[in-house]
Amino acid sequence: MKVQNNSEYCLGCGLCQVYCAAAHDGYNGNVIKAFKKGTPQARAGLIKKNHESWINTCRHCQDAPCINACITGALQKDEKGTVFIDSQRCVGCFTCVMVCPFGHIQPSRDSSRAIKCDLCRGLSGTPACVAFCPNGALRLAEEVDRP
Amino acid sequence: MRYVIIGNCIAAAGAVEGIRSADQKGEITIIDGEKRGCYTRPLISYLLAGSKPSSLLYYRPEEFFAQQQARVIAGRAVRIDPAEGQVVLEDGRSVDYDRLLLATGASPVIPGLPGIEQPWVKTLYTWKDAEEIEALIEAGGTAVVLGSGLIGIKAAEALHQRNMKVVIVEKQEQILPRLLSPWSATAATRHLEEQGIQVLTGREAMSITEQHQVELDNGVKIPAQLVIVAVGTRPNQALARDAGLETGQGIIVNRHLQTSNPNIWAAGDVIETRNILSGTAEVMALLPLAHLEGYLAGCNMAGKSANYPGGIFLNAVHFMGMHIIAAGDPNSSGTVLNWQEGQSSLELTIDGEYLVRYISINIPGITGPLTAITEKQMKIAAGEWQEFIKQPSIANLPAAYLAETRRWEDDGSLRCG
Amino acid sequence: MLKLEGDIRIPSGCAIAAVMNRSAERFDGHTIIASIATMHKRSNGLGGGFAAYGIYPEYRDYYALHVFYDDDGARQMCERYLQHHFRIKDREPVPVRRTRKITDAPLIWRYFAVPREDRLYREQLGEEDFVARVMMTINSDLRGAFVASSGKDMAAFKGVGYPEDIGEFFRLEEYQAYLWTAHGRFPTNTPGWWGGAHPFTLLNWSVVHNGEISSYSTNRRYLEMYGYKISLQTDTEVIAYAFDFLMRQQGLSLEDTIDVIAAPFWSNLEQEKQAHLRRKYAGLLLNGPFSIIVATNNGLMAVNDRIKLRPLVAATRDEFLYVASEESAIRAVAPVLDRVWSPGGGEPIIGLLYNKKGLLEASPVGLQTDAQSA
Amino acid sequence: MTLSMLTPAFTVGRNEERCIRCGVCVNQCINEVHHLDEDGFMWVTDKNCVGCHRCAVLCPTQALAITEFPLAFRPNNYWSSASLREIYAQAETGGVLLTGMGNPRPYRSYFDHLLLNASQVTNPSIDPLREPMELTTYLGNQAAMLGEREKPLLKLEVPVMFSAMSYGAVSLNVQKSLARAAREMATFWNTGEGGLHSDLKEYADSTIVQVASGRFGVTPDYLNNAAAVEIKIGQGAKPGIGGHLPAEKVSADVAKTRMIPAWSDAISPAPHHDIYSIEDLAQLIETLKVATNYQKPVSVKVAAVHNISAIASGMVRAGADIVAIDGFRGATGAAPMRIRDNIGIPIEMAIAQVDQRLRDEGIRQSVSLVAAGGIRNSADVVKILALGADAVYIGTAALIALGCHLCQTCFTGRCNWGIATTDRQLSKRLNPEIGAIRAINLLKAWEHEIKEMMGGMGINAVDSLRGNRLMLKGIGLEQHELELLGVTAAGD
Repeated sequence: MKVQNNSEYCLGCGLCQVYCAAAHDGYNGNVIKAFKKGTPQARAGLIKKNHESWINTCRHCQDAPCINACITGALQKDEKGTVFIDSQRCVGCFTCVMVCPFGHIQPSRDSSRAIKCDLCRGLSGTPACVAFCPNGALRLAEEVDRP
Repeated sequence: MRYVIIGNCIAAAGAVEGIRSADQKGEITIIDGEKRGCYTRPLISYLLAGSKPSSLLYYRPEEFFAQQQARVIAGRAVRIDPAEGQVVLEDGRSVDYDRLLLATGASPVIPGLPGIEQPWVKTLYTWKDAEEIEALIEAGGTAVVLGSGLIGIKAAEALHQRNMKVVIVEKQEQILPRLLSPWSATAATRHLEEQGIQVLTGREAMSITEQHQVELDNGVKIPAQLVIVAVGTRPNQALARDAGLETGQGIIVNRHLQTSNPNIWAAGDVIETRNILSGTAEVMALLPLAHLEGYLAGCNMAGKSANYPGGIFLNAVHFMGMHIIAAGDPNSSGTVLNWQEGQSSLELTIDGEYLVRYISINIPGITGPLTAITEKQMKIAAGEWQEFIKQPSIANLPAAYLAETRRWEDDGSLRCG
Repeated sequence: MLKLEGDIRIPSGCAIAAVMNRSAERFDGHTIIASIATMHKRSNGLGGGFAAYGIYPEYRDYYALHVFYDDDGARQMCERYLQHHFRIKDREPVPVRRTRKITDAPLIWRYFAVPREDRLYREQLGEEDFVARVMMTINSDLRGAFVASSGKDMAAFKGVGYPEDIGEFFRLEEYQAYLWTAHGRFPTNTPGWWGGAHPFTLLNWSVVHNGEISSYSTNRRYLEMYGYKISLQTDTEVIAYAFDFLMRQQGLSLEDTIDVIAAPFWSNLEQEKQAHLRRKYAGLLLNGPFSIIVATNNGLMAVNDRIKLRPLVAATRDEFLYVASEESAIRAVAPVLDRVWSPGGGEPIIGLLYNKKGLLEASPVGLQTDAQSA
Repeated sequence: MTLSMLTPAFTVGRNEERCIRCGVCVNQCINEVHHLDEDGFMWVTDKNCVGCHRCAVLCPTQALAITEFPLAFRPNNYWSSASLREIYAQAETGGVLLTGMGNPRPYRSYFDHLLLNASQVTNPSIDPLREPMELTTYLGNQAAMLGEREKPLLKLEVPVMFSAMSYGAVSLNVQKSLARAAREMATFWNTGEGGLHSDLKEYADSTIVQVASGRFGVTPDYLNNAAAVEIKIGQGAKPGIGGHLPAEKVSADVAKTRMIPAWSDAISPAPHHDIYSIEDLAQLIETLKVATNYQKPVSVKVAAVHNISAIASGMVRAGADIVAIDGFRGATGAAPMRIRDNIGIPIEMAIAQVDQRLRDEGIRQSVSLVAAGGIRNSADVVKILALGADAVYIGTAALIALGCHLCQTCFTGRCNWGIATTDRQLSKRLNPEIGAIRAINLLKAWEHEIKEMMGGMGINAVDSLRGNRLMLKGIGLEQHELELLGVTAAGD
């Protein structure tokens, strides 16, 4: 599974980032609390270019270079194929950042660890970015195995 | 099918995953010469610094091998008998194999300096090394680090965090010579010095005295409670050579990571790998490559044909709050483009339509795509880089790159798990 | 002041019943009275009535006009009007039996008459259209006069009271008919009006009806487009006119007519023709709960609304066909039956005399293509 | 003039305890009401605010409140503040006051003075969840006798269609949303007079194409990529005047669809210059029938004006299969305010009168009546059907379903909701997949409500609701109004 852009309908409003940050910041998705009390940071960057915009979200590659590269075993893949970071194990070496061909994985704001999209693993239901996209520009796509 | 892996490290873990991706039943045996389990060498400096508990050193937890039904034997392999399909251990036991993987890694180079045998002169390569150094740490004392490669720098940082005075002695004119350009090395050196680490470049240690002194080539004697030797590593290919396998700087393998013996594969720091950029075979002791090589070797051993294209030099290191990421051919030449803003900088080397090297300091977020562009040798018009370097960001990456990544998704060359 | 039927629309609950002998052997009114009396509780004493077919064989070629008058003045006015349009062979008061149960009865007269040739010629109307037009005019324009029935060899006997009392009042045991229908009414408004009781008739057609047509206004406004004057504001009147319009004016078969008034659901339509019928006569779909018995000289048809929101039971025994709101009303007069069934919504019961082919063909009215231009 | 007397209409309040400086309001307001400076300071320019709520709706913390600008004129029951502001605006510009959407003036709404009936005791109400309930409606000439060939008809599974709204006046995504919804719900959408974009040809079977005075985009191909053709004579928002799509909305794509030069004004003349009288209409109707091989019903749409009954009768006799009447609440992308607010009559009156007139003339079976202009909800639908319409067109309600907040500034082309605009960046704010779902939901909800109301009346087919004025009672109406509507008073 991965979050898929439909950039034809991306408004570049940035709500995906707001809700992503809130979902991962320990305040249970409460936007105001997360932004007023926490240090919210979205997992995926919103890219705007020539009137087009999209979020640079994780593709959850089958042969994920970030997992190959991780020196601590912090980057893992769960049974659903979601690539996630065990932040307890991450030492912030950013080898994963270096090898992600999409530039999706980013340092945390304090540079102490890497952060990435985990499809809101551990939270209930749809990833926050998809759930709160006001224009259906994001959707959770099941990867179909191509021949 | 009996699979045997010599060495319990990154490549071994990768190999187990590779074998299991194709063969759920075969018997896997790992011969763990260090008898420490599968841990990550680059993390031992964190152990030394006291910033991480030892439990976090493990690359894969013990359950991992149990889950994968891989048996781990503590013991050092001393001989391989290819004719019999047997590995002999130092305690006399032998293990039979159908398919064998050599993941014997590398060892630190010990220069032939006078006094190098002093008990307070150490390498920092294994867990055991870290434990031995731990006993020698003396707050307020001076530690001399010979060599400013990744291990040297991380050792210097760890000892500095343990409140030792640290002096780095580097034979070359700059630190991190395999990673940085002179321009970027200057910034890194300044950063180290600002943090209180003394950096002596273009200097060589001539001898180490019993009086706890390191004598340099200019005659200066530095008092030292502790000396860390970090001047390089070399592959452990004795077993292979003794078994009659072809070797060069490292064990020679084909694109399936197979040695000259069809039942023996090799992966990790012990092999010669194709450098994608130069096209030559080199020892590229890089962790990301080790895992991939192990994984692909495992696939091939289990009968699932997988090609290994080789790799490029790439490294990410951070010390004292500075994040350096660099990739590409250190010996490359071409047009150099620079960008700098405060403590951050980026340096690109462009050779015609190709990006052949980049060095980033404190701007890690942009490096993933740059690595991909370098490694996959994407054609990018030089003008695009001129635009990019004005304000490096993902959005400003060359259009050709963005188109290429979209193509991966569209044509299925990139698959999601 | 309470408004009368005709001034206001009064919904009502009801009982209906019919008995017919398919060999056209006649029998007296005891049976139908006994049948409708069984359903006493389904009416409230504010309306009851009967239609009888085959009662005036000696006047078979004359229209039997049964007329209610409020007073003698109304009678004189109406008779002058009738004489202007008809050649009247015989006229007399309808014989009644004075009982304590029936009060406020109007003057009730009957006339056996045929249209005057000169009037027919002048009006350029077919005979039936002419008769129908004259009767409608009396009902709507002549104050104090009301035509209860105007068919041949048939009559409607109706009034305010329980149906069995109305039957006794009209001395129905003295009449012989091969087809009887009956109605007991439960109007939800107090003042009964004799004209408002069932059956409602037009020429030979009579309708008894149980239920309320929710589509009344739609149906009424549809019929008004085709010149029908709706004077009574009763659903029954609309039903009678709908039959008249569809069968007599539009020439639809009985089956097609039923496909209009109790149309199959779109999802159940089987033929393109039915769809066309539904589309073209959408305004005549009788929507809402009803069960009706429509009778004419050669038989009867009974049908429910299309989702059967009102009761209707049918039964046969030898030559006899019985229809009633409740099975008890049939068992009361024919304890032993060959077959008893309850038809589904929109599924008609058609009872024809043996020697007749279709309900319409036996009608004295017939298709009058030459009258369409009127 | 340096001094403007036009004070802001709205003021935007920001709850600082809630604002997280995410910048969504800034990047969503095309009118540049919000500005976040480099110091993290938020600026608000009230006078730019049109009250469209885009910022407030998207604000993730509900930090924004938009209220009327609190500047009171001395109370005056005759010279309202709106009157004053309109004069200030004209004194500054010297121009006609332009506006968008429908007539907002407080004229009597007859919908709000009509009550519906329901069954109690004497007959049962019908539960639409348990019993079949039919809304299937056919539009067109249904006078053919049994056995004759029927005229072409439109079949609707719900008697609600989407009004004509042209590409150019609204974004292509609006049309895509409505076309998909129409197909899904088995009803129709209407191209308006802006041609048929090639992306929408796949919806031909659910499309009514319009032929209006500008003749934009009209080709044989256009006429044949439709289920019906509608001649637009007038619309409720601006009876008697033509249309004017300003050049700035005529993008290359709009221009191609309309077959006119890009970035030029698209003018629809006030009259059709080939229809100066009723016999000319008859000829155009016949022409269109010939052009479509008599396979498609032809509708004629007019605004509800004073002598609408006679006009409608003439249209039927001229061969119209469907007469669409647009009441004075009908909306538009742009109209002179004085015209929108002062011309025409209510759709309720128009339908009541036209239905009766056509019945009196015996030609009601030859035509279907479609009511448009101000249908706000399913009860309005039920009432107008009971008054005599066969189906309705909804425009404003459909746009509101898609996100329109009735700010009435459609004519600027700067619609923050991506509806009344052809700007690509704004248009993409309406994802037609979502738009279609919202429009479908609206129709489904209304469908369900209509069925509930019909069930209450004891009716299970919409045929029996049509013209069933006994199901309506007037409340608070004068006797002559009741008579015109053909209903009696509540309690009567």
